[in-house]
Amino acid sequence: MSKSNFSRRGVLKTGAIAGAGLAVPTYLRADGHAGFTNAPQGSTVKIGFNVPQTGPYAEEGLDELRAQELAVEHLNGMGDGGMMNTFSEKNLKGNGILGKKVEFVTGDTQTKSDVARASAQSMIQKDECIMINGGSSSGVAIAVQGLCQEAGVIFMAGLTHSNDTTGKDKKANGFRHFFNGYMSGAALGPVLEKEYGNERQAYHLTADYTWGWTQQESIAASTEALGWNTVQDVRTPVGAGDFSSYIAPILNSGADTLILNHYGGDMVNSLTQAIQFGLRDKQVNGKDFTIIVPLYSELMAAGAGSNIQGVFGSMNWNWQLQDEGTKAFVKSFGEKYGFPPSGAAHTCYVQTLLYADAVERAGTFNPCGVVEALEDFDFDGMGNGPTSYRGADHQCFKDVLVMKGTEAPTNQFDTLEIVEVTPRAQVEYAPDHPMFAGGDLGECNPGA
Amino acid sequence: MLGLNSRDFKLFIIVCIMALAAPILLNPFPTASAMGESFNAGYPALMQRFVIFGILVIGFNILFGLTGYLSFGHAAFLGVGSYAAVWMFKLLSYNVVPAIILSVIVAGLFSVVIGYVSLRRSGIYFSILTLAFAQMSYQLAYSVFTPLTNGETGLQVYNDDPQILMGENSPTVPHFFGLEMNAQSVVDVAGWSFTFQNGYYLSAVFLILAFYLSIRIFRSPMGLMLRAIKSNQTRMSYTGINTKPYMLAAFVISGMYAGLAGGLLAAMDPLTGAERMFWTASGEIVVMAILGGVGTLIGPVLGAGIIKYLENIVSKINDGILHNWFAFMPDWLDNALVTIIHPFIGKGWHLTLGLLFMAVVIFLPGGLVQGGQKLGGLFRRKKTDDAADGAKTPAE
Amino acid sequence: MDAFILQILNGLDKGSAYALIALGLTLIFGTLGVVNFAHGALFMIGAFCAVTVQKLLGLSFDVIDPTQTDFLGNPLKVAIPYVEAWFGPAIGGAIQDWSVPLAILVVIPVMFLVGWAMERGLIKHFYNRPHADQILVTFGLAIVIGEIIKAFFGANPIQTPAPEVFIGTVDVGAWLGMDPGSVAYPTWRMVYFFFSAIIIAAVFAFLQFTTFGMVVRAGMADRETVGLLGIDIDKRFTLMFGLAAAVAGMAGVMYTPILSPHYNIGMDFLVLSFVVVVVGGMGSLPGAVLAGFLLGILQSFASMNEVKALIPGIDQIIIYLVAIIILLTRPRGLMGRKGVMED
Amino acid sequence: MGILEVKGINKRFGGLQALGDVNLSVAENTVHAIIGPNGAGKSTLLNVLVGKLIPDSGSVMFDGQSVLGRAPHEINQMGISRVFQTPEIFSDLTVFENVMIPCFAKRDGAFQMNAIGAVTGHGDIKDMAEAILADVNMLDKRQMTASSMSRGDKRRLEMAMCLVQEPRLLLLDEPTAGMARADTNNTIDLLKEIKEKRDITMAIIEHDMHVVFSLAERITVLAQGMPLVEETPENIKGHPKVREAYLGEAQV
Repeated sequence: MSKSNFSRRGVLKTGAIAGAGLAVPTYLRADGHAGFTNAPQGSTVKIGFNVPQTGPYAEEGLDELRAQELAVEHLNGMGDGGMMNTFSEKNLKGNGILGKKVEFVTGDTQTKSDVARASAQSMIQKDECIMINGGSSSGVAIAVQGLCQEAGVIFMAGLTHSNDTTGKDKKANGFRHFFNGYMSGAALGPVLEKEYGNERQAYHLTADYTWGWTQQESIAASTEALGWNTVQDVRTPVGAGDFSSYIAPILNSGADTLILNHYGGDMVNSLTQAIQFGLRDKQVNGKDFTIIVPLYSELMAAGAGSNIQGVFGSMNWNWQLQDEGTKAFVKSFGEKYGFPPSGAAHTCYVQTLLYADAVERAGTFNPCGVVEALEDFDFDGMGNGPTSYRGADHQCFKDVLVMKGTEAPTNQFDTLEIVEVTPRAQVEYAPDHPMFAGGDLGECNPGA
Repeated sequence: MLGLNSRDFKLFIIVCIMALAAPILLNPFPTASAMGESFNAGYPALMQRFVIFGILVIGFNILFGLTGYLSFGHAAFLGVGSYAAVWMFKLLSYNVVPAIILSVIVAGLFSVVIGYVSLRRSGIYFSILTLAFAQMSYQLAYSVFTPLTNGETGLQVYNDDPQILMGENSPTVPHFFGLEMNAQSVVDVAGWSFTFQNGYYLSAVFLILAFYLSIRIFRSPMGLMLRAIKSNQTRMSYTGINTKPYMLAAFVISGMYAGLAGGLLAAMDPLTGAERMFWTASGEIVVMAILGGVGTLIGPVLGAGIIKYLENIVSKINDGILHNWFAFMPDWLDNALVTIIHPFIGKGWHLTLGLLFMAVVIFLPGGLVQGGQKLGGLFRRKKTDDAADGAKTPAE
Repeated sequence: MDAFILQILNGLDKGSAYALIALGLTLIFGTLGVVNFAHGALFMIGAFCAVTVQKLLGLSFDVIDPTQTDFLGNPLKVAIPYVEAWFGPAIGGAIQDWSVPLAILVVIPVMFLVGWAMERGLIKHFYNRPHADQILVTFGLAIVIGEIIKAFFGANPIQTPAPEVFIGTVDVGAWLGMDPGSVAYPTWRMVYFFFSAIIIAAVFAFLQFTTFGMVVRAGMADRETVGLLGIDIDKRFTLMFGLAAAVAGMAGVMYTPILSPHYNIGMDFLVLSFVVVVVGGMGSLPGAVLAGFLLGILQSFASMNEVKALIPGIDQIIIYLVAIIILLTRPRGLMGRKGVMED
Repeated sequence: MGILEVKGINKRFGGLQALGDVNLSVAENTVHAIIGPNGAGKSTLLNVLVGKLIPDSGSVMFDGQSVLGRAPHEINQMGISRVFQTPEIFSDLTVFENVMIPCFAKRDGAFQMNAIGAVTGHGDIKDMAEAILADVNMLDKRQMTASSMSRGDKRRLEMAMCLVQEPRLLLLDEPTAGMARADTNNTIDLLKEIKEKRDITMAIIEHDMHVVFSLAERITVLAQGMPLVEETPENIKGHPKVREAYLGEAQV
């Protein structure tokens, strides 16, 4: 029996003979034809949007989905074109990708690695997708990234903030536009120093899994560099709900700063509860007690309500930025859906355009061509200022936003304000930085 | 035939045909048609899940169906099986044979320990004990045991793993003595295209073996003993039978089935995460068993198939696809239909699932097998005398 | 010492949440013999009653303010809640501020109705079915309820703050004669604890001192005999279901300021509350309360750094570990009766 | 020396003395009845004999071996079978399956891993089961589900399940409780027939004096947990102590 890995069905249509219920099977090797998995046939190309639609990050996933649908509209020449007009590359003409109309399929990751992989497999095997985009957790991103590497399709990660995604778990077929824990730490450092000085006693509450650990490590490193002391790092179970028994010990620990390495619902709950315990009304070591949430998202901010007022954190991007790219994106997203896009939505939108552009520049859908086109690619006009995709680890380097909860919100979207745009140079690191070491990008895999 | 009576043999042959011809049977619609794009399930990843979860639930049914002991922590065995298999890939090579063997053994040992402790209690107390063990395994695997499980990221094979048996030319994907799991042949017939994948067929062979073994167990003296335990434990002990070893044997066999399923999952896709052991995963197994028909032979396979179908197919249908289907209708009707169906598809697939559970439990207490029998009964009413012969063989 | 007291307070607080849910679950199980996996969903419906009240009180009309612009550069629509327009900003604001306590008034009739409908429409048909069927059908119902809530309110947690006066802490340390400020505990959590204690006491008093309660207790002990006495036990049991639903709902409302509600909150509580019920002993009301507080306090202590340093990860598994130990040493939980749910 | 020797059994439940210094000797191949008013401790004694309860003190010897501390199934394997007040059978199984299980227990002992070969493949078991069903005239009902039978048939089935193991001692816990007179007489006949056909010792706990006097060769009367008298049926009738114990209880 001849065999082929993830072979392409479309190319095999040649010698099919339908007999009386039984056909003479025709085996063909796919390799000789397209040379890579799911090479688009005919006039369309299909991409897969794999986002959480149920489970704790469902809202974020749905926002990603909205942005991705918008991106597809823009690529196909509908709508106002959004960021395609401000993008520094001008290869995208609104006629799809390489002249092929873009179609998409959607899947539900449930924020579970197994399910996400099943969904991605279905996109690759059944729907013949050439690229998978999206996701809202590092565990899922790493799981799907590994799968795409094996299958030979491109993975454009959505919201994933763990250092590991482009650190020890990096893969040649995977790309991350989103920033990471290290960058959050590096960006927050100077602002925290300016606001809170050099002598702080920091108490960390950390979600007890890999993302939490890498972020905690990054933030501790950058705050300790300022002269802060890490009093304690307490790991909390994911989805604990009630964090009171972790918060109570902080009161008399001598700490004057609480750093919450939590995300999503955990962060909403732990922050709310910390404030209920009166932490922010306290004075310790002659300083006002303060709380920091290193990774922010709009949805978390909305969930935490007034509790985030004055709390510092960092973001990959925010709709309040005033550059042309941001304005164009916010306009087309806002007009279509009636509210501003979230950071997760932005990343997924940009990733879709970046992929399309890379294909145009490479002149092929072959993943290896795309990888080559994206590696060390510099671009601008996508809302983050001058940005580049580093070839060594497939991490995007760009400015990072330091945010603060708005003290006096004027409307329901006015939850966070931009405190500082930390320049890219400040958050860069070497690919073999200890926090990212141990991985192996490997070779790009075109599959079939 | 094969030590089975004729009814069982027929059923076994049906399962064999279903398993071996699944790539064709599950692709009833032309590939490019709207129906095919939405409803065809004959792609390897999903078919693998059908049969692997089928194995898992067949094993679960040996415990729950025969003895009535409801384990609410069965996913833990699936999880440890997967971890064991991936560790074999990391330490030895990508050959699936040692991986599957070890996963069955490890899950077996694990179930000996959990079973020994949990079986000291019965009823809901037993269920809660198994649940507690599984939840502890999950929580620890997610956090404290990260060096062993790689935590949230999931255990996977890295290029710098020892893989001591890995030769120069060994495949870098799971394989059966060189036969790569993800290698496949595609056959195109007119508008249809059928994918035959090695990995699927390996799983299917295991399903057939697992199914065969489960028939033999059901029909064996041990199966009889287990059903007797379910029926009346008191009489059992006053008949001079020690129920504990029988229960433990059933528990361990069932745990090993789960381990096999876990090993196969890892063999098909060499990554495993802690959430495989979460209580909802255990709950899903229970639901599959009850949906299909507890204590029946074929029910578990049906139940597993339906849940996985919903999870993978219904969750992917979105409004765009709906509009596509109804494109031939007038716009207002199209929109109205899409509005009605919208809550039940895509992100709403859980709603469909919940309603389906309720409907089955309310109307078909014996699961889908009972539904099938009722339906069959309608057609076969004339041949009542025929049925008298076999009707007394319980647990079809 | 102060850390110790704080953890005891935390444990009592957590425990009162567990106990309240477990109480309702046991009430249903004890009276109707039904294992209700949708009980967590009842808790969630209660929590979303608070959200709904908050949203209703926040219902607003838009006034276009040309001096400001929204995020797209259009004139800003300022939303003015009707209550503020009707009663003036001060009173209107206060009403909105008190939306969680106000929701208690709404939740009782609503939950009675929900409980009644659930019992009459679904549970009634499952009295004589195996427990596995009851579990599955109520589990299915829980999923359906969760999905409906998600369709209306989304998956994101929704902030439902307590009234302004309850924000902040009370100085428990000063009460105990310690240094002021050494043990400060959030006011709302104290409120929650006392609220739970009152509800638990009320349920027990109701069962102990009213004729209705006596009949129900007798029915819990021996349903057939009570039925033979010509008492329509079914009607009373339906009411008990409503009562259990109301207890779960009130627990849900009052918990919202502590835990922002989301559609899956019921499932999060479900497994835990089942462990609590079983550890307490199936069908035993005092057992459920006792186990709730016991597990709450143990969990709080297990979360202390000193304990975690000794046994890493103990806070993640303590509940289950304790459950295993108790079930192995006391076959029917702390206060369970023989023969209940053992087959 | 009887086949069953009970010496000095004491059992307290909390403050209640359920059994106080009970001595009992059951001779081989006899029918021995244990009677007594409600609450006399008959059931407690029976539960001690089958290993369900452990007495606070005393000894129970069966054929020279102690049964105390053994699990019920071990005691059964020693040769003691028990018939319950309400027949304990496997209601979900067929009659034939019901009797096959004790056949397996007889042949294979307390546990035998027989997970592969079909039940129907064990010819000897099948023969054994058929023989006993023929014995109790139930061969025609072999395919019926046990739960669908009449109470009398259930009793007969339970008896058959016990007898197939060829126990040396059969304990009967009120075998005619709740039965109509006709059924009771049938049961008496069945027991008599069993007694005639094989070497078996029976210990019967019974309320119904008609049954007791139809069957028993020796009778022990228990009252308030203590053995009052042990006598032959003839001597029990009109025994003053027994009258006293039963005053207002039942017609002796």
